[in-house]
Formats: sequence, structure tokens, C-alpha cells
Amino acid sequence: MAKAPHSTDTPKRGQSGSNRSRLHVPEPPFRPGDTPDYSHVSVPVKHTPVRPDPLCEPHETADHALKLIRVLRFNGEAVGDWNPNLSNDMLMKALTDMMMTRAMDERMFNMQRQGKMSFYMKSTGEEAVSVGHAMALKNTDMTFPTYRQQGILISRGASIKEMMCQCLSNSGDPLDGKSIPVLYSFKKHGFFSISGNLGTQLIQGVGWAMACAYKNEDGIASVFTGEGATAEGDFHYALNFASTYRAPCIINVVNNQWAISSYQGIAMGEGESFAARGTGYGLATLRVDGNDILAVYAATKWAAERARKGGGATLIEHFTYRQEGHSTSDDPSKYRPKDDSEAWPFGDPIARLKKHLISLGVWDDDKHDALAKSCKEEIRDIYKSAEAMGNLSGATHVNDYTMFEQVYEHPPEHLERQRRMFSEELD
Amino acid sequence: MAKAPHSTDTPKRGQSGSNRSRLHVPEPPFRPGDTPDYSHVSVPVKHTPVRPDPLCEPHETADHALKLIRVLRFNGEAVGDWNPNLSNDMLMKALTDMMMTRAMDERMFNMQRQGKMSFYMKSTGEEAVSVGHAMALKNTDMTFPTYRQQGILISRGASIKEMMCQCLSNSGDPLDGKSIPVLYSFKKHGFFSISGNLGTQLIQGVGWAMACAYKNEDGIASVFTGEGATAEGDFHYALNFASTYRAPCIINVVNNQWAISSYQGIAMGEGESFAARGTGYGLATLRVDGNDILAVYAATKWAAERARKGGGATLIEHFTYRQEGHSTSDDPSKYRPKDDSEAWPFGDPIARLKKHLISLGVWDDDKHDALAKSCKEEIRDIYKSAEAMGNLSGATHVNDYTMFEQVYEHPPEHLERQRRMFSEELD
Amino acid sequence: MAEPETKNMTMIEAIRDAMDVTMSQNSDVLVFGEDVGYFGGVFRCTAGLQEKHGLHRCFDTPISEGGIVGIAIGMAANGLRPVAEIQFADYIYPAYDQIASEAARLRYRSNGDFTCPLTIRTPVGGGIYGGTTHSQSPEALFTHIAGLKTVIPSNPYDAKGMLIEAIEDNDPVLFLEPKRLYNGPFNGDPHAPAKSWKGHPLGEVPTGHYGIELGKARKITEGDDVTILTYGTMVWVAEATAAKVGISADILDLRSLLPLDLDAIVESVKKTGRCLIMHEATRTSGFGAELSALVTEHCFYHLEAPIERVTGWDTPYPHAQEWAYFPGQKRVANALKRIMKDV
Amino acid sequence: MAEPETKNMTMIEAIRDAMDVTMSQNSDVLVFGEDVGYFGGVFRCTAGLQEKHGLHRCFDTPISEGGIVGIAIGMAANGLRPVAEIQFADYIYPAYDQIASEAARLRYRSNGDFTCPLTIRTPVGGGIYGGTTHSQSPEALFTHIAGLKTVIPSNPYDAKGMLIEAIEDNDPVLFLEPKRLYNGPFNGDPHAPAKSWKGHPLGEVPTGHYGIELGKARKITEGDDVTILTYGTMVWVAEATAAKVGISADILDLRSLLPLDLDAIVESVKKTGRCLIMHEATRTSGFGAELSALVTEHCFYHLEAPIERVTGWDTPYPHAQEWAYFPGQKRVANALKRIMKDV
Ligand SMILES: Cc1ncc(C[n+]2csc(CCOP(=O)(O)OP(=O)(O)O)c2C)c(N)n1
Ligand SMILES: Cc1ncc(C[n+]2csc(CCOP(=O)(O)OP(=O)(O)O)c2C)c(N)n1
Ligand SMILES: [Mg+2]
Ligand SMILES: [Mg+2]
Repeated sequence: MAKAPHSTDTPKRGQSGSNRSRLHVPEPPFRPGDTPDYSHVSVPVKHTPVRPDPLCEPHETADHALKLIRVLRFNGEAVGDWNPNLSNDMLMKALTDMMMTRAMDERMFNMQRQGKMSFYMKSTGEEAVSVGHAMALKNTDMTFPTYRQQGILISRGASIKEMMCQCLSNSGDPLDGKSIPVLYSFKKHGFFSISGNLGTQLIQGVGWAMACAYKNEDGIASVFTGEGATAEGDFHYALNFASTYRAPCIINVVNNQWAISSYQGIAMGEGESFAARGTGYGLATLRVDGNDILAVYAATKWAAERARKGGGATLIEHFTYRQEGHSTSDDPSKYRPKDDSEAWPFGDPIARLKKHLISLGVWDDDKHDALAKSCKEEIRDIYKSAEAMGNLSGATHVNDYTMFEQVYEHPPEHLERQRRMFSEELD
Repeated sequence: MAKAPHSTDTPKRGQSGSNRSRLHVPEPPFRPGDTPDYSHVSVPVKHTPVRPDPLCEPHETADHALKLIRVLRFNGEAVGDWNPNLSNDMLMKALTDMMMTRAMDERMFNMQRQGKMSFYMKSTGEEAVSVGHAMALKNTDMTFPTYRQQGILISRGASIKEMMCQCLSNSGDPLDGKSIPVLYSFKKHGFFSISGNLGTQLIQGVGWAMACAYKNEDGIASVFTGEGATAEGDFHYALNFASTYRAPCIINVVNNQWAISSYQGIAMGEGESFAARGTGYGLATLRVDGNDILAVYAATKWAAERARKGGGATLIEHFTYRQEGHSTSDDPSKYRPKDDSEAWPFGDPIARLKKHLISLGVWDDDKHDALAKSCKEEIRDIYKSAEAMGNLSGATHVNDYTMFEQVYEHPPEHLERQRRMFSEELD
Repeated sequence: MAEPETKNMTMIEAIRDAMDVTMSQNSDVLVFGEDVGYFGGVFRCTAGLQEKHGLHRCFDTPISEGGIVGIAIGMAANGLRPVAEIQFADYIYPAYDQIASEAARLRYRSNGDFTCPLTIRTPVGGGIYGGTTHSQSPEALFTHIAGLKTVIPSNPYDAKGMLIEAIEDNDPVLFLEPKRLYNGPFNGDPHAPAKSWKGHPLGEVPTGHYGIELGKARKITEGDDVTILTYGTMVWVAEATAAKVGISADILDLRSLLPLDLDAIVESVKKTGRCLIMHEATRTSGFGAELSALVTEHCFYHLEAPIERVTGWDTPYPHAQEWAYFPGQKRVANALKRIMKDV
Repeated sequence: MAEPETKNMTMIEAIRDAMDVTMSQNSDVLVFGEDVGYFGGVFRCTAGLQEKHGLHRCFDTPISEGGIVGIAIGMAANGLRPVAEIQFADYIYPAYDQIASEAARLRYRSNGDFTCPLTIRTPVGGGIYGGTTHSQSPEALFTHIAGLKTVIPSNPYDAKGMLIEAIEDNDPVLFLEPKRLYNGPFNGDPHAPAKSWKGHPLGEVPTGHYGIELGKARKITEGDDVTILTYGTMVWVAEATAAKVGISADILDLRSLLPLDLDAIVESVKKTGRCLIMHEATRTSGFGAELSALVTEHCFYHLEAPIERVTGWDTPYPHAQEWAYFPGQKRVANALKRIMKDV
């Protein structure tokens, strides 16, 4: 029934491969119909690696790439070297931002199902990564996120209404409908314009960081990729250039186990972790329990301090799990067991922080439910005010002429001509 | 005078950088005018790492990526676990092939200077890498070389005359003048068509190897890159795909310290070796003294056995030195001290094998000089017969019409039209 | 000879069937790409192939378009016939170097010592609210590359025959799939009810092996007034608009852009004396430019009106303004009227 | 106003001077690429800049064209004005994704929230026996990309003014340098003695800061018989051939391909009624196709002969057959004769 990875289908090194061909193709441990059983995944409890000096030599963190930094134990306790000892206010902000993120995702997903927008992507289960990371940075540090770090915007206090208007491509959309939903751009919140092309922003973030260093500014850059997109050349460029020029940046790999339908082993191959990719480049490397917001916060703080003080870049792998489908276009039950996400042994980041707050004596189930309810209501209200400005299929569509704008600073003659043609022929 | 790397110009981690900017730009230890002094480069003598089982787990070789496999000591002795104990015949073949390679390079360089061909690239100082590697493979294993592995062809008994005709773009050129000199293609000798685009062949070689595995064939692929070109995305693709599909291949990084005018630190950044790049990918990794042909042979044998038996790919860094200019278009005294190559502490691969043969009692200076002379003469004679078939600037040029051939298997109509036009307008 | 057995297929099914048929006949054919294995591809074009032919013949790759094409080149040089999928043509650029510098030139630079019989399949075109990165039509970036073939079917029948031909070709072929046509013809009107391939004669696809020569255009309608040169989704927009405008148009579905069926083009334009060119890609340096240049070069003395191009605007493909960007029936009709105005 | 001081410069010196002048005036300008730092570039275009402006303002990069353009985009978005060198245009493809998907679209997709004022310099064209990978002219692959500007000077004076303008432009500019013109004009005859820029009026270059608007063509010669549209090395081939054939040609050095000086083109073709287009790049889908299409669209009723294109053949650029491939004077002269034959 439940198969441990590589147990039956995959031959051992030196044995012959699947289908009587020697070509080895890795497969995930469980497929639809299997009963997921992650007992082979070790959940480190005591062996949290030590916290070295943030200006240590890169090789002193080589081991961290193979371990897992954790602060929150499953019983709610926060322990170990990496415990950031956040104030209760900070903890409450973390919880609230994660819950707002989840509530927004929920709402937007449903609204997409109702045809209000073309597409949506949730970050369910990964809220600790974005929120915890954002809290540990300065708001002026530039992040280069993927489509699953909306929590950064929420943590930094961006207008949720504007975010929703972007998804709705309506008259309130700051991007004038040019981009598909969730590809936000919020320079004022240190949130780089998200590209639909995976990986490309990694090396751009390194360039941004190099510019910070060049200008003797204090800022750093923090770039994100999913584990799947680490296979793009840009990931390699980023690690290499960050190392060569000691760019003040953080390179984050969010390993949520899945890249659409491909499990992480397709990108990983026989490597032991994604953090370990950085070792050979001479980068500092940390691997962190991405469902433990205190660990994410602590690792980010460490890496940010290292970068800001001239110590160079850190590669952080956030080990987490994509609880839902890849996007509204996806149905994960086609390629993994329905209950895979429940079997995943690292729990849910919100539940884990909740338990911690309860263990601190400042929180209980009722308060939690009330907060969940108020998040949901707030999101509902914001959504209503956003949708009042239109939606993709509705009447109050963005102005079509905006399509000709911002191709260049000054529209060249041929674009003006096309704009006139558009007006004559279609308007 | 002599500067150790990072001693004066380069700030320590956390200190402020050059030119009062915090942007860190690495610099080589010596520039023209400096007296090169490599006493900071440690030459390992005793600490040759052990030879693990070729089917070991990748991480068991992680340390090998940071050490240096050596067999030949400077006194001529061959020692240690990795000693391949080659027969005297094999050793003589190795010496002869290296000397023929060098003699050919010498001749072709001079002929280029006389205007007989447009361009040439020498492999002086790196002959052990190509010759030693080729000897340890089967002749049917496909190599994906760069322009500095002509020694593979010589070791495999390719026609030196055909090679020269390729460089001369004459009527004997198997490539009909289409490619610039040294971009050979010899499928019959397991020598893949060399691309002028750096890096691209790395991942192609992995694909070739995957096809071998798919077809259950015994062959493996061996792909090459200079250390400079490891910065291309293709290097990353190659490591990643080789790992994921356990491709039966060897990935060779020839670290000859220079990429045209850029020293290896530009590509390396803060990494500790190029071999170490493979560790995070879960590849076996070896680092070998590339001026020690016995070490190159032994490392290649190990990796070939691993690949052939289904153990997956190995990344080998061949640590060597580019003794001459990058190509006939280059003048290295513009960017490194004139005597840098003499100061390089690992000696010359031919001189080192010569010493070994002498220490075995089968060789002496006279025999060596005689061999050098006969190589030179043989090359001169071959060259004469090659040049008899024409040269680039001379009369017996390749047929211009060949330019329209081999674009496709069957020339489409538009190419036929252009060919007719060419004949009407120009011929 | 008996008529070949046929089956109604969508374009997705026809494409899948082409792979299935060639994989069944020839073990050298492998299929791979992002999400193509167990899952069967985000557009389902490879669904079932892994189960039927095995994990080692249809498998997932890392998200690395350059790597995908790179291994395909190595496999092709080593005697296989790889069929690589790029999930969207918008993501083909990381593989551009491997395609243009390597796949297309391997035969040439080695003077035939090595060859590269590979097929790259990738969906193109808009119409699904995919925005700047799920709607592009980059064909012109490939028709400039000597050594490569670039083809684009517009219906299930052609899709299967051309894909089989591409896989069996001894040179690299870029096989573009107009994603808006996957499930049915599309006449350019987003408000009209979606059509399916059911009942359409071009949805009747032989179940066995057949090839369609790459380099031959298909005449969609015979006409005398004007020649319309187009391909992909726009074929259906052309047909619908010409019918609506009531013009007698010689519509050529080019199918293969490189090599191109110049004879068919010249014959038609010499007959009609007028020419409209349509594509979804941005206008400047789009493939329409080459078509226009060729028509001028070969039919100059027969032309009675300026050649017109109806194309995407010279902007990225916007999301919300999709139907303002898409070169739909209105713009085509206007162009036809301009072309015909001095008849 | 006093005449600006001038100095005789090769194209290499003029390009270097453009960087030197902008670096001196604006600390946001950085220069980097393979071998550009201490060594000063394989064509010496950056020689001396590191020594003068510092290691952190002119430096070597890893051999990673994608990485080079990638960091340039990040720097540009962060307020700098990076000038990145790609050693040969033949090696620009690994950066194609970063250029086409990212640099060109950052402003658009962020609706102006982020911009990308970067310049990419790269040598193009043949004539130095560089073979398939040191001779390419890939301009048409970039003129298809909305959001990017693509320019190509043909002499030192234009090179400096246009490069300064490119660096100061707030959008990404691809600056192509015809390497065969680096040290002197080249009329297409490889057997003629090499000329230098010494003594040539266009080699007289102001020493200070000046810009040349991107998007304006330069009239090389005034003529009535035929319009010749060209750029880069071919400008000199055009001039020499027209003179030799004894034809009165309106020769336009386009200088900027995107944006394009359509007004100048239309005005000239309407005057002459005939048009020859020349470029070194392969013919099919080359930029000449766009030029031909535009001329047909805008000057149809003025055209008295078919537009002709004289271009590289549709093959990779071969090594030994270089002068059979290069579209030299013989082919240009033949085309001019064909165009003029029914006058
Ligand atoms: C260059 C490129 N290739 C392919 C895609 C299509 N695509 C979008 S998301 C995705 C999976 C990404 O997986 P991962 O990097 O793990 O991120 P996650 O979605 O899990 O957060 C793919 C293949 C793309 N957007 N860009
Ligand atoms: C993609 C690409 N970029 C740049 C070049 C130009 N180039 C040719 S050789 C070379 C240096 C290569 O250095 P390295 O990889 O160390 O190999 P080596 O010459 O030392 O053997 C460069 C930059 C190229 N050929 N291809
Ligand atoms: Mg993922
Ligand atoms: Mg090197």
C-alpha cells in the first residue's frame, strides 16, 4: 500500500531501471489510490542545528543545509538557539497576517469559481513563509516574490483592496488589467513586479542587491523561487553572481513538495536538499521548517543581518507543503492522494502558531475562532468594495486604450498609429 | 610585490569594498608587473583522498571535491590508492599522444601566424586531461569536448591530417569549411561536433547518456567545459538532469585558471572548488590534479565504471593551467604576469610523466628529445600533406556551393532558389 | 483500397494519437516535458501515454526548458526521436539558444556527421485570458532560423498528420499548437457559444498512421477576390469573416511556415491580385512581414491593392484587454473592405 | 556658439568614449560583461574604463549572458543605468528570455511601477572569418519584441551619439555594433586594402557629450533613381556599389530599427518609386521583410518595380565561404540593375 520513496519501483544504484530500461525516472512515494504514509520523513525535534554567527564563513553552514531549523515544537513550545523570542504583539501580528492571507485566498478562490476573475493562486499552508519572512526584513528591503508570497504584501500593510482589484482587472487595478491575477507589483511596499516566467527574477534580485551595495545603501534584496523552478538557469545565475559579488541578498527556495503535478524529486534529483545546492557556490545555507513561522523569522533575520553587514548571500530552503491545487486551473487529486496534505507530518503553520500562543496563555480556541470570523468578514467587506469597481467579465472593464500605454516611456510613432487604428476600427 | 589572493584589495567579509563602494568584485592575485608567487596554493602530497567504491553514495565523495587526487609525485614516483598501475606500453602511449598533441598545437599556431588559417587554439599544459581521459574510456563512449580536448582525437587515433585540413578549411576538410578551425566533429571517434557556443553541449551529453540508458546500451557520455563556462545555465541543466535521471555520464570541468582574461575566481565566486558544485546536486564529485595524467586516468576510470554500472554521473574538476594565450587572437601578457605559467606550482604534464618514466628506468633525456623531434617531424610531414590540399587564403578553397548543403536533410525550395541565384549572380 | 478508419477527435486527442501511434510503431520515440508524465500535461495532450508506454518513454522533467531541449538534442543525435513539450510557447525562450544555436545548426556545423531529429511541441496564441505570459505567438522568432522547421496546424486532421510527419522528419521541427483550437474551431467571436470538433469534417481523424508533408498549404476556401494568407487560430477567423463580409476569398492555411508553400501563395495571389495577411503575433517583424515581402517579390505585377496585415498590436498581450488586442473579425472585415475598395 | 571640439576616433574609440563620458557625468552608469574589466574587452571597447572609473564601475562577469542581463535588469530597476556587453551577438541567446520576457516587459507588466533603463552592447555581422558563431546579425529577433529598442550605428560619430542616447534612455536598448566597421569603413570588397576611420568625416567625433535621437535615419546620399534601405556594414556596401553602378540612389542608413524612421522611408520611396533593402542577416524573417512590408503598405501606389532584398543566404554563416555568403557588391549591383531594368 503505502510506499516509501524508492522502495519498489525505483531500483537501487547500479540495478536496472523501470520498464526494463536502464533509464531511471524518479517517482513520488504516493499516487492517487495510495495511502500516504510519511513515517519515513524524519521530523527533527532535538537536533535543531546551532545558530552560528551571521558573519561566519559559508562552509560553517554546510550542515544547516541538510538539517532543519525548527523553533516551534508540536506541543506549542518554542525552543532552541534560533528562538527569536518575539513579543506577544509580534506573534499576534504574525497570526493575524497569516489568517488574513488565508481568508483572502479562500474568498478569491471562490470568486474565481463564480467567474469574477480569470484565475487565482492560493498559498494555503505556506503563509508562514511569506509572513514570517516579511516580518524579519525591513519594509524597504526589496522582495522578488513568486505568486505564492501574497503574505508579504499583507504583512507590509499593502491595500488588500488594490490587490483584489488587480485580480479582478477592474478600474481599481493599479496594473490596468495588463497582468493576470496575482502577478502584483507594489514598489512602494518593496514588492517587485511578479513575472509569469518562472525563475527570471532570481538573478534580477541579485542585480538589485548589487546596486544596493554599489550605492552603499543599507537595503537588501530577497528573492523567491518554488523548488520546481530551481531547475531554471536563472537559479544558477543567481547563486553564482550572488557568490562572486557577495551580493547583499537572500535567495529563498520554497519547497512545497509540488510543482504543479511534479513532486520535488524531479527538480531535486539525488540531491539531499535544495539548500544544499548553495554549498558548492560558497553561499551560506539554511534549511528551515517552513510551517514554523518562528523558524522562518529567525532564519530570515540571520540571513538579513549577514547580507546587510556585508557577509554576502544566504540560500534558505523553506520546507513546507502546498495544501491545495497549484492554481484554480489544477486538480491535485489527479496526481496525488486526496488526503496527502493531511498526512504531511509538519502540520499547518497557522495551527502551530495558534498552539504556541495558547501555550503562552494568551490565546484560546474561542479567540481564535473569533479572529477567523473577523478576518473572513473583513475580507468579505473589502472584496465587496473591490468588486464594486468591476470585474473581468462585468461591465466596468478596464479602459482598453491602456493596452497601448507603458510599452515605452514615450510611445513611438508606430504605436500611436496602431492606437489610432484601434480607435477608428473598433471603438 | 607578490600578493596573496584577497590580501590587500579585497576586504574581508563584512568590511567595505573596493573604491569605497560596498560592491565586491574579486580580483586575481597577480596582474602584469606583479611577481607571481603561489606559495599560498597548497600542493597536497600525502593527503590524497582514499578511493571509494565506484558505486558508493554521492555524499561519500563530497570531500573529494575539496581535495585533489594525485598519483604522480614531483620526484616521479607514482603512489597511493588511485595509482592505476599502467603498463609501460600504456605509459608510452600516453607520453607520445601528449607530445603529438603539443607538437601539433605548436605547428598549427605557427601556421596560423603565417596566415594559413584564420584561427587556432592550443591546449598546451592541458594535454594530460584530454589524453588521460580518453585512455580511460572506451573508444565508443561519446565525448562532448570543448576546443581544448584535441588530445582525445589524437589518443583515439583520428587522422591528424583530417584535423589539420579542418583547420585549413581546404578540400580535405571533412566539414567542408563550414566551421572555424578546431571545431572538429568526428562521430566515428566518439567525438561530438564542437559548438562555438560555450556550455551548450553539457546538457546534450547528458541527453546522449540518457539515450544510452534508455536503449540499454553499454556506452556512456563524457562532457567537457572550461571552468569559465560553468557559469552558463547549461552547466546547471547538466548537473540537474544527470542527477534526476542518473544519466551514465561524466561531467568534466577543466579548470585551467583562466577564461580568456578572467581568472577562475570570477566564475567560482566564494566556492571552494568547481567539483564542489556537484555536491548539492547529489552527484559524485572528484577533483584531480590535471597535470598528473595518472590521476586523470584513475579518476576517469572510476567515474566511467560508476556510470557504466548504473551508479549515475560524476563531476570531475581537472585542476590545471592554461600555459598559453586563450587563442591566436589573445595576448595573455595583457592581463597576467608574463611568467605566471612558470610560477604555477603543478608543473607541466609532459615533464611530469617523463620524470615518472625515467624513475621507472625505461626512459631518459635522450630518448625524450628523440621522441620530441620525431613528433615534430611527423607533424610537419602531415601538415605538408594537409596543406597540399589547400588553405583558407590559398587557391584550393573549398567549393562555395557546399555552403548550401546540410542545412536540412533535403534542401527546401527556398534554398534551392537561393543556390540558383548564387550560381547566376556570382559564379 | 478500403477507406481508413476514422474517429472524431479534438485537436488534443489528435495530437495525443499522433504520439501514441508513433510510440507504438517505433521505440525510438520518447515524450517528455513539464507535467507530461503521470498527469498527462496541463492541456492533457499526453494523457495516458505514460500508463500505456511506460515511465521511461513518457516522463516529467525539471522546469528547465533549456534542459528539456538540451537532452532532446543529445538523444536525437544518439538515434532517438524525442518529442519535447514546452508547456507554453511563452516559456520557450530559456531554450532559445539550444534551439537556434544547437538543434538547428548541428547538422550544418558537423557537415552531416551528427543530425537532430527532434520535435518540440508547444501551445501558442491567445483567447484564454492568459495575459502576457500564456498567449504569445513567437513563430517569427523561429522562421528566421535556418535549419529549423516551424509548422502550425489549425485542425485535428492536420495536427495528427503533421505531428507524425514532424516526429519522423530527420531535422528539428517546432510544432506550434494554437491552444484556442484545442477543443473546437474559434471564429474570433468570444461571445459566440463555444464550438467543438464534434461533427466537423476536420475533426474526423484516421485512427492509424498517416503523414502530411511539411511545406504544403491547405486551401480552405476557393475564391477570386482576394487571397488570405494565415495559419493557426486565424484561419477560422478568416473563414468566418470572409463569409460574413460576403467576399470570395482564396484562404490559404499555410500550415508550414518554414518551409513555406510559396507556389501555392504565388498562384493564388496572381489569380486574385489582392492579399490579406493575418496573424495573432505582434505586427513588427512578425511572420506576416516575410509573407508580404515574398508576395511583393513574386507577384508585384499582379497586385491591384496594397497588401494588408491584420495582426496583434505591437504591445505585450494584455490580460483584460484580450479582445481589444486579438485581431478579430471587425479588424479583418475592415481590412478586407479597404483592400476591395477600388474594385 | 563655438564648434564642439572633435577628435578622430575609430568606432571602438567612439563607443568607449560614449561610456567614458556618461560614466564621468553620472555615477549610476556601470559597465560590465565578459572580459570587459581589466582587459578592456576582446574588441577593446572598454579599455581603460576600469582603471579610470574603478573596479566597481567596470568589471568582469562570469560567462553567463543570462546572468549578465539579469543583474542589469535588477540594477536598472534599482535606479542605475547599466551598460552590459555581450561578447558576440551570436552568444546573446542564453539572455534571450531575460531580454524579451523581462527587460522589454517590466514596464508594461508593472504598468510603469518598475522600469528598465539598461543598454546591451554587442558586436554583430561578419567579415572577419568568424564562422557560424562570430558573424551573426540577429536584429530581427529583437525588432519583434515590443518594449525593446534596437539600434545599429554605422560610423564613429553615430556610434557615440547613439550610445549616449541609449544609456540615457529610460527603456532597454539593444545597441548592435557592426564589428567589421570597428576600425574603418568596409565597402564589401575583402580584397581591397583595409580603410581606417582616419580622415573620414564621420570619424571626426565631438569629445564631449552629445546625443543622437533614436528613431531617426541618416541620409547617406541623395538620389532619384532608387531608395536603398539598409544599416550597419551594408551601408558602406550600398554606397560603394551605387557609385560603381552609377545609379542615383537615396541611401538611408536606418540606424534605429525599432523605433523606425518610417517617415524618412516613405518620403524617399515616394520620390524614387523603387526600393532595395539590404542586410547581412539571413533572408527569411529578417528585418528586411518588415521593411518591405512597410514600404508596400505605405508606398504601394508609388512603386514602379518590385522591392528587392539582398541579404545573407538562409544558411548559417559559413566560415570558409564567407565571401560567397556575404551580400557583397556583385549581388547588390545585380539587384539594382533588375530594379532599374524597365526604367
Ligand atoms: C519558464 C516557465 N516555465 C513553466 C511555467 C509554467 N509553470 C507555472 S507554475 C509551475 C510550477 C512551479 O512549481 P514551483 O517552482 O515548485 O512553485 P510552486 O507553484 O510550487 O509555488 C509551472 C511549471 C512558467 N510559468 N514559466
Ligand atoms: C555562450 C558563449 N559566450 C561567450 C563566448 C566567448 N568565449 C569563447 S571562449 C571563452 C572563455 C572560456 O573560458 P573557459 O570556459 O574557462 O575555457 P578555456 O578557454 O579556459 O578552456 C569565451 C568567453 C562563447 N564562445 N560562447
Ligand atoms: Mg513547488
Ligand atoms: Mg578556463
